[in-house]
Amino acid sequence: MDWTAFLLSLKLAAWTVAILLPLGIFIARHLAWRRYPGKAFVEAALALPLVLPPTVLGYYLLVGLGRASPIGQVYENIFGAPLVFTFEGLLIASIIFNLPFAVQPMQRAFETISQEIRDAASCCGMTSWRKLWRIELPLAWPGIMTAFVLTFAHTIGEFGVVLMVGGSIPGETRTAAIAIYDRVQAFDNAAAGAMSAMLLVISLIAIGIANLATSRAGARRG
Amino acid sequence: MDWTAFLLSLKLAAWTVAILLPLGIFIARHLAWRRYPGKAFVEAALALPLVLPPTVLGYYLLVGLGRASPIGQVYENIFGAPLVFTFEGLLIASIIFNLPFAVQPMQRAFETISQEIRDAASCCGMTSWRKLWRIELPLAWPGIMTAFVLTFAHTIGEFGVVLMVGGSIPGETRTAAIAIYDRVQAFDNAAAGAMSAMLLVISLIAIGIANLATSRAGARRG
Amino acid sequence: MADRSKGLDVSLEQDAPIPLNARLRCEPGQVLALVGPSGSGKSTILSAIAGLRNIANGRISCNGSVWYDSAKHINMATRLRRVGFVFQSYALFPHLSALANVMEGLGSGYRGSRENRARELLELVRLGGLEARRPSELSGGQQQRVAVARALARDPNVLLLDEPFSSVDRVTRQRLHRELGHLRGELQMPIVLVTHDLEEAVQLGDRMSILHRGHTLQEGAPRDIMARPANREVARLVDLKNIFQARIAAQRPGAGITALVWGSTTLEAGYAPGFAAGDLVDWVIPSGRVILHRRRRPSRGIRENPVRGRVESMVALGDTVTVAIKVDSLDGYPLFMSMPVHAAERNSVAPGERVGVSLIRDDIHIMPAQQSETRDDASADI
Amino acid sequence: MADRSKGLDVSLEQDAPIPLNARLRCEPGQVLALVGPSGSGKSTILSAIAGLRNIANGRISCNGSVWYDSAKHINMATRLRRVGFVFQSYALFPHLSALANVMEGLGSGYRGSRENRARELLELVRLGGLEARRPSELSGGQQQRVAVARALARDPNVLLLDEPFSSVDRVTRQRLHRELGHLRGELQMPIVLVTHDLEEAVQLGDRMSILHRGHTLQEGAPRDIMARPANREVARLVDLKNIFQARIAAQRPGAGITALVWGSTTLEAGYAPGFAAGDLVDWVIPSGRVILHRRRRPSRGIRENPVRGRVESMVALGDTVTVAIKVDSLDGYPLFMSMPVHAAERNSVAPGERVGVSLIRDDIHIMPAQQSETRDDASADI
Repeated sequence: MDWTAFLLSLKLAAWTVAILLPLGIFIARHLAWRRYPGKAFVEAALALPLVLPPTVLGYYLLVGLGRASPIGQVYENIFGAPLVFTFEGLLIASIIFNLPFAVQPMQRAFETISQEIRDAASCCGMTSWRKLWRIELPLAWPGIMTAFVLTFAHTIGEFGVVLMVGGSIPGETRTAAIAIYDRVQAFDNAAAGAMSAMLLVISLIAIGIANLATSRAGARRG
Repeated sequence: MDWTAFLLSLKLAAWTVAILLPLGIFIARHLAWRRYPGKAFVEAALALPLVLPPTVLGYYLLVGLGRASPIGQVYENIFGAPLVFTFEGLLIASIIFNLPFAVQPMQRAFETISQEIRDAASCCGMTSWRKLWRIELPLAWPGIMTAFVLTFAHTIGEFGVVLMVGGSIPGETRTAAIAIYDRVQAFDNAAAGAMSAMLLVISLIAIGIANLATSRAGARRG
Repeated sequence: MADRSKGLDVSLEQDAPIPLNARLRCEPGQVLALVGPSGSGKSTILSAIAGLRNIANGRISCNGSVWYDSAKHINMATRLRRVGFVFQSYALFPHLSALANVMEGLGSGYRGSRENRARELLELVRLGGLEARRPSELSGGQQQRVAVARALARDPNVLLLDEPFSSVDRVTRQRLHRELGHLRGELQMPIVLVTHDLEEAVQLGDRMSILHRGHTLQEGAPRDIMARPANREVARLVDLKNIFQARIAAQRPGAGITALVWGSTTLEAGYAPGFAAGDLVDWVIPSGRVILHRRRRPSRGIRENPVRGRVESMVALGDTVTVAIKVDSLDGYPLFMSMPVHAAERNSVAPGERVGVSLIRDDIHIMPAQQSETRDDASADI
Repeated sequence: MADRSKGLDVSLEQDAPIPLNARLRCEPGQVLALVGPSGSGKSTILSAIAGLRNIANGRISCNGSVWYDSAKHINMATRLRRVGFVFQSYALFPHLSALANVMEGLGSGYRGSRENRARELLELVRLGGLEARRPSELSGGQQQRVAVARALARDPNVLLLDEPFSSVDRVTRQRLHRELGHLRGELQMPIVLVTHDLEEAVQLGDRMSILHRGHTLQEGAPRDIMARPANREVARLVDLKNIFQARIAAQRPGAGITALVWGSTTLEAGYAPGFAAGDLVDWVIPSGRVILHRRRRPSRGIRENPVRGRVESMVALGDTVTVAIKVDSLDGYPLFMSMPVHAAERNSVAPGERVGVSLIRDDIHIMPAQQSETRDDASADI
């Protein structure tokens, strides 16, 4: 059992969720309630990581963040170290490929909050900020919860992109999902089995929480 | 550019879609319109491949279909060859991990066909079969189209599961997504770039078709 | 007596999920209006007749053929029952043209003859020229006509209409009411109309069945039910305003009179058998049968049940004004009287004025007293 | 004249997305009913008053303060306008109790005093005891009351009601109508009520504004509008049945009479200035002002505009019967007369019978002729 890899996965998932959730709420509200030309295009771009092969996404991130790229050079000039094959590079990749997993459930949730409810909140004299905390977030809670667990579970499990962008550097970029592959390649089925079981349990818990949130929401609306 | 890998990806995607689409329609209609205890459990099980890390899914498929497993042994006794590290094994894995991508959009689409519409079809004297062809499939068409392109795109791009279950045997199990990884590992960025561009285009087309289908459906209902 | 083998016979009973205890009969060519508040089980009954939903216990037969019999485990499939069903939302197939929608109702026969018949049906509902339009390109009223044409395409044994006028505006609704009136003359089948709108039921129904919480409370000719409701609950459902309690003072069958004590007044009503002096009863009178005593000259009705009081409020609606009168001898609910606006003006009826009215004897209808569940409902909902 | 600085003044104009050309005024303590078919822009106007939606050109002011002025680029935020808005769907916050819903309307002040005030308001709408319930645990009528209490919690400058009675059944609706009647006596603010239900508007509105396709067609007291509609379109919208065309025969201002040629009959109407002999006009008469000639004895009205015809059909509803009369001298639409059921019975009015009626002179209302767009509408929808 590779505890270092497992803890690294948890750390990556925690950071991804911490950054992606507020960002996702902002984008999801925007997509749920605004109409403008080109919105379909934005939605399609957001959905791209869902259908793009992980190795393709990984390849472009490698090229886009690599030492030869403008972003990679700026980063290296400031921090004195390259972005790819580091935890920071992995985090950026993780945020990008998780965007649709975070945004889509929240967008669906915000879409269920009717215009009339939001108008009623305005007529109650609420500021945008109070509306967000008192009305929108509580009502979108099931979707936010689903986004949270999906993002968390998906980050822990992502394999292709992580392998491409991060390589498999122990303690830095070798996550649990990659460690499983390594162990299988090394015919260490016992270790691979233990880690697979661990991740399976996490996935089951994630699905359980997501379903619970959804069915609670259904019951309240019922 | 590894044309063999690319053609293999297309072949895998075509077979997956051909088997999964009818199966998915059956499951999706069932989930959309029936209520029974334990339905939430079935839905959760179906969604599992969405959150399960590809390497974990791959590991369990490897164990479940491997030469030591009952399924693997039965298969080897009948066909004289093992199931894992073959195209057939890959196909089974592909169908399993694509189930949610095929079922969920179709389920959403069938859910939009109201009970009254289906009752009206019964009152028109239609048999179940005629109802399916004349009413249900035409009305669920956008969702079926979305399921089709998502499954196709996802099969072409899948990396982790394929690598675990299929290995990377040229002409048999080395798909385009895996070939990209191989090329990057071999520092053959030109080949990796060309294949990435190819898969990117396929993904964009897939998203375009899915969006078109969805917006057409919206317009018709508008 | 009508031929019992013709027409529709329904009896349904169950406890859950929706409690039901309903019995209906509808002759060919007759419109039976099923009336009740929402949640009273009207649509459930219609679905059961069509075979779209099964009820625990019951029997449904039409034109001598048994469609459903829980005791004998008979349950004919919907498509074999040949029912014409017009759904509340019309439930047109959104991807098909008006013509194709009607053609689906004609089954799977030879295409050319189906198309001709569908065109005829669309002509019948006056939609000629709009055959190629999709449902989304038709107005609400037009969609409803397509739904009717599609239902008739089945050459149905029974026509079921589930609140078919509820989704159109009032002007269109009146036009569609007239259309249905014309159409039904040509249809020799039982027609069951579900509605929560009493006016509609009275206007369109040959018979009316009052449903409440799944129970048939009363069935009969609409005007009969409105003049002689079975109990306080029916009276309330048919929107009678004057529902009061009283005690039987005396029974005088010889004179054709039942005397009532109402507050401190004694009223004479048409003889109502089955009650004894001292019984507590409910009684009603339509607000149109409370007749104003004219100021200047005595009128024919003045000697019947004179009551005096003060005008509490007046609500004019169209040409009719409804006057609420606080009766002198009575605490509590006012007595309502409706009259033409010009008559109220001519007789200077105005809020605060004192008036005398007569309650027409034969229009006082006496019912067994019902401990008013109604009142509890009301306060629960308030 | 009312103080112009008090009350609500609205004028709105735009071409797209929804064409609007509306002008409203509502005094404090007054109920202005905005009536029109669906799609006439009623709800849009309400949203504009609340500041939830912006209209291209217009001005909205309330109690002397300008809320919106497109010319001066003034647009006060919704939360600063202090409007009480009762939405059609009530729009209660589903995750909060009735009490918490009302408290949200009270702003973000000290919790204890807000809670006390919210309890008072729930008492006011008679929901004491149900404070802890979620909206989903309340009936439709109760939800509506919570919405009213929440709207009043703002201590609003104006109360906006968007079809507040459309989602409850008829019995509950009547009860809520009475409640609103009681409540408004205590509210010294302008109240704008949007409804597509004419009866509701007449019953609850002090003034009524008729909207059609975004245009204010007429504004005035409900009974005035119903007796003297501005044109054929308004007449149709307020559900007058007797709308006819005629030609001015002569103007006799001295006698107070305008004579009309209608078919082959000449009618005398109350003097209508502004028309010349020969002009084509539309005219209406309420069906209640068509008076039956009694069989046995002549009545007071008999000399006014006698018309003879044959009863075509009769529709009884409650205590009133509407009789359609095919007029002898006229092709086309029948003349409608409404009368109490007992009067029809007493005078043996029945389908096929010949009757004589009088059209009360002063109730004939003459309007400029309108090339009936209406008729085209109708055929398009049929």
